[in-house]
Amino acid sequence: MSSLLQMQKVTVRFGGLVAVSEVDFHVHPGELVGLIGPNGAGKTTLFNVVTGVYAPTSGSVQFANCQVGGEPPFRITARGIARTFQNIRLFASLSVLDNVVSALNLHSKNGFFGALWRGKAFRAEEEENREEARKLLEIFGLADAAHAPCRSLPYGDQRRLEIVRALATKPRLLLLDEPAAGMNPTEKIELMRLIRFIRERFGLAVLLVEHDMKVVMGICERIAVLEHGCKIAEGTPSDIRRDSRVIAAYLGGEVANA
Amino acid sequence: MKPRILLLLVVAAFASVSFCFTGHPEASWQLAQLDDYLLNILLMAGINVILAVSLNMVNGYTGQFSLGHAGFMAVGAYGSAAITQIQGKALLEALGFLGAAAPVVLFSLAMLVGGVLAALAGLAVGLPSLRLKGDYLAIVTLGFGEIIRVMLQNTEALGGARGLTGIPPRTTLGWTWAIAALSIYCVGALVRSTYGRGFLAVRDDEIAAEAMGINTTRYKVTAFVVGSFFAGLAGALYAHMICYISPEGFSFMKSVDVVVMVILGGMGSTAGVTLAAILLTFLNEVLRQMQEYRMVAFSLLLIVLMIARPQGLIGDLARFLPGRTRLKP
Amino acid sequence: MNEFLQQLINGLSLGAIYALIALGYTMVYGVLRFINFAHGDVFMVGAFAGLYTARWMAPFTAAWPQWLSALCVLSVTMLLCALLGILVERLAYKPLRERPRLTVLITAIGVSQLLEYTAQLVFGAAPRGFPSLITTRSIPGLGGLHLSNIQALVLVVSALLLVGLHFIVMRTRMGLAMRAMSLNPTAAMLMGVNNSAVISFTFGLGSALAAAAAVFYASLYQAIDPFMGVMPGMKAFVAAVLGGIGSLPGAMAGGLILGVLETLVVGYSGLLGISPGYRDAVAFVLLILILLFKPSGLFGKPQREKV
Amino acid sequence: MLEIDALEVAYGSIEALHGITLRVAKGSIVTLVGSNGAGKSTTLRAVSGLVRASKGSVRFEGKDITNHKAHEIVALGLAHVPEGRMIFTNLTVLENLRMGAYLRRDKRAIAQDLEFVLETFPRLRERLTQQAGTMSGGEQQMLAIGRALMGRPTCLMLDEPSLGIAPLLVKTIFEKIVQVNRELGLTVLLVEQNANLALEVSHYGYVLETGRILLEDRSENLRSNPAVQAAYLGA
Repeated sequence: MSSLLQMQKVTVRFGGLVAVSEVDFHVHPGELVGLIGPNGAGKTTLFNVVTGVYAPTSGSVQFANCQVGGEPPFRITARGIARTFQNIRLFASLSVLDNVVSALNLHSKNGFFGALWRGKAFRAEEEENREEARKLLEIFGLADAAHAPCRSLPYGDQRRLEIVRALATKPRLLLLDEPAAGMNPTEKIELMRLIRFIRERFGLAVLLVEHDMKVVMGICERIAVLEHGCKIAEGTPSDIRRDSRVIAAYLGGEVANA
Repeated sequence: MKPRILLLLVVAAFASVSFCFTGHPEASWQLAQLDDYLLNILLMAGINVILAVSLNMVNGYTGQFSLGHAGFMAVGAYGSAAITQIQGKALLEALGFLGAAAPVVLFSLAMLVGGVLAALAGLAVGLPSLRLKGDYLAIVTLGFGEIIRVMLQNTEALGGARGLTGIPPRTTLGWTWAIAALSIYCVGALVRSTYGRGFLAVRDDEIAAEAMGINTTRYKVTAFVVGSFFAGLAGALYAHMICYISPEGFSFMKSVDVVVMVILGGMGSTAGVTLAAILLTFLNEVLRQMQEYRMVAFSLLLIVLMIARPQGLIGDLARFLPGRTRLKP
Repeated sequence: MNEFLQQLINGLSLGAIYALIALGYTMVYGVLRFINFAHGDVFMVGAFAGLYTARWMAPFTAAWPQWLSALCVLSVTMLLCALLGILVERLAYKPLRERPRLTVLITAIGVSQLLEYTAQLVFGAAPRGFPSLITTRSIPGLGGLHLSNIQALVLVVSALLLVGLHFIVMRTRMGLAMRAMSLNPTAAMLMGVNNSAVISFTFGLGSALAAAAAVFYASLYQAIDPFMGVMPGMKAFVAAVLGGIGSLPGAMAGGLILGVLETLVVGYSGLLGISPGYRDAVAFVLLILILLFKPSGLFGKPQREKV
Repeated sequence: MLEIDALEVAYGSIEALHGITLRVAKGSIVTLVGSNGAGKSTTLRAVSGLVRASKGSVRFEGKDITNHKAHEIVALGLAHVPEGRMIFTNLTVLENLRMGAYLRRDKRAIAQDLEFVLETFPRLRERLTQQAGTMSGGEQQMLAIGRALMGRPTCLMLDEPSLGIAPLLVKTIFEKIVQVNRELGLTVLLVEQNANLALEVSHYGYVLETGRILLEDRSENLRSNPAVQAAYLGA
């Protein structure tokens, strides 16, 4: 099976600091993959390379057989990679619905002149976009709040809205940056169910950066472990749990609890 | 359906009104019969509305902070004056076959040239400024505005520091307010669409906007180009209203005046900044006798406003106007 | 060659003045992360304060040696401006501590205009002469070069002020607190740093340096007016950005570089084929170039936004 | 030692705390648990003067410190290790530790305390001259705690010391917290996501939910409370 995302020998350097060093990594279509490691291990950096926030210093990043390393984020999103953020980044002055609509921009045909002329095709598409956004919100139980300002949503709903907004770009790979941060165990279980549901319903691959071992071990089919910018292990959750390097470097005695 | 009707109305008003009220100073039905003083205030108010609404496109809706609006206005003023004053005679002769309509056609052309030149200047400023944010961007736009001013000062063909005199009086109430309406329509129409949500997304969170597939660079440049196009038109109207322009009139102070209108009206509220522009124009006239105290009072007002009501004085009121979805700053 | 050296001397004395003003921008930016737009106008007030101080002190200091009375004028002016700087911060900026930077920037524009127009109201719009605190003489024995004693003093006293500033920032507790605040204000507060005191001190220090610059500037050019602070203020800001905003050595270097560059452009405008009127554009062109190619400046550290 | 009564805090129009009342006894470790947005960090920030309380009071060793300035509160011996550590990244480890003793002038005692901190966290000694920002998250957390200890506080507030740190180091850090509590008699108020761990080391615990206190009890009782187990311990 060919990979959806394929990273080869990716290195990222900031000045003298090597944040990610020669990492090989891949995600197959429809796969659920986790990326773990202590803070400063390079997870977020790697994530930012995939989404185009940083360009790799060396190495190649391929998505659906195209070289994407170094492309700007908006183009990478257009290719089918969407993401959420560790610290929620919704568009604060927009309503819940408009947050989703803004992400539909990518696949809209009407641009500058369409918006000025406001012709038939334009109005049809506007209606279509609103309808589509509403449908997405409905799937995630947010339709009732469609016209509320997004900041008025409770924390958990804001996280979900961020996922909805990412899905509106019609991705084939969804990147979730610490989605369980700040959730209690009940919410975490709910989140795990949600991630599985998204994968089935939208048929996409999910890459997860997460600290919470229970979440990562619970839903990921494959896990990669980073430390000091290097990949020190990769395998199924049970492989990772038993990997001596991972235990020494990261899990310590906690593994029994996880 | 509604917006298009509005657009048609605007265009119709633009064509008929402007044509009627130019060219024949003797015509008894001309609005210039209005008290000259009042007419001037009304013209200035319209020009200020265009300036404030267009700056709001950049500062309010797209979240970029430009302090160089007077520079774009200058480009429009000088660009249009180059057509009607410097090249005016020759061009009027060439348009002679149009008869009485020739000056009006020439003026339209001049405005268009002024607007397009300003838009190009906006492109030139917008492109390199994209790597900057917030206060740095403010300073760079200020710098661009000053560079434009210094260049005009040193260009003898455009009158240098002495300025340009003898610009034909062509600006009418019709032209001014039709263009003001056009600017309000354009900014409103742009923002209220799926495409236009991109401007607001860029303002709220650039990184997230980019991650949603929004080409933030393109949006920011577009905002600058649209904003400076209308600033250019305002400059053209201004030049053909007072018939004399000099680089000093387009200094950093003028940019600050427009910023004050936008802030008073509430950033990101077209209705608010329109009202603020009109209000400040009139206030300016009322306080003209107390010129020296006026500026002290305005600067104090700005400081107090920022401390007490940074969302602007009028922005909240605009919520009660019909048909506007208010956007929080 | 001689002409070039002459330009260099003129440029350096102008540059020293820019450097003194630039330090105020950079220090305030360091602790508060905002551009104090009104800083150039504090400089202007400094010039008027110098004028009135000199007049007021003249009867008392008539019998003193010139250097002593000049020093007195300089110190009193610096003190007055330090108070003004602290006052402005307390009244206008302090209520905005937690607000977005742009709100503060706009307020600063308001403060700038308030100072300008109030000065216009009080002192009149027409330029005023500035008294010679020290009789101008040319320093002999430099070949064909012209170096006035005022220029020399400007350079020497500026250098002394810079050394003093360096000592305050690097060796005193207040300096340590300033550095800690510029790195992480919250953490500094949790270490027991009184942030309001540090901010006041920073404003006072920066304003005092601007006042010194104003006395030098007015002594060199001998005319002052309510809008004289606008251009030097903006140019000093450019100098601060050129050096890397937040960096003290950067502000000094930036000021000197800008002063020399500007003087050279005017001096060689014929050779460059441009009008000397482009003098004021030099700083802005430079600003745009730096921000495009090295936004962190010569001495600044690049910053990445966290995602 | 620390008494918080009916404390309310609002960010703009959004209320973060709706009347929190809690007590921290001298020499004890007290923990606040709850999910994100429950108001745990806000409580600490209000106590240390980083945010203003709109209502209620905070008393420290009998003295009212409600809405006092942060630097005055530190001077009383109430130290706060903030969330995200907030070390001075561009300063060296030693300079960071010296900043911790900013308010003190007794050179000899400072030297002693430095020695104690370096004994407690040997890793810091190895890195004394290194720029603090280049250390790992766990080491930075140790530095942040060490820095707070340099002020010789009588009460230490810790905000999420385990956040983003390898599980391996989390254990060490919690051991150190218990150690300083025992050896110095230091009172500790601990805010922690990892409720399991927090309730294990603490004597008394409060459970916060959306700005209110839901439950309070001795830590071992909370750990065996089925409701807490279900919601926070993931049993």
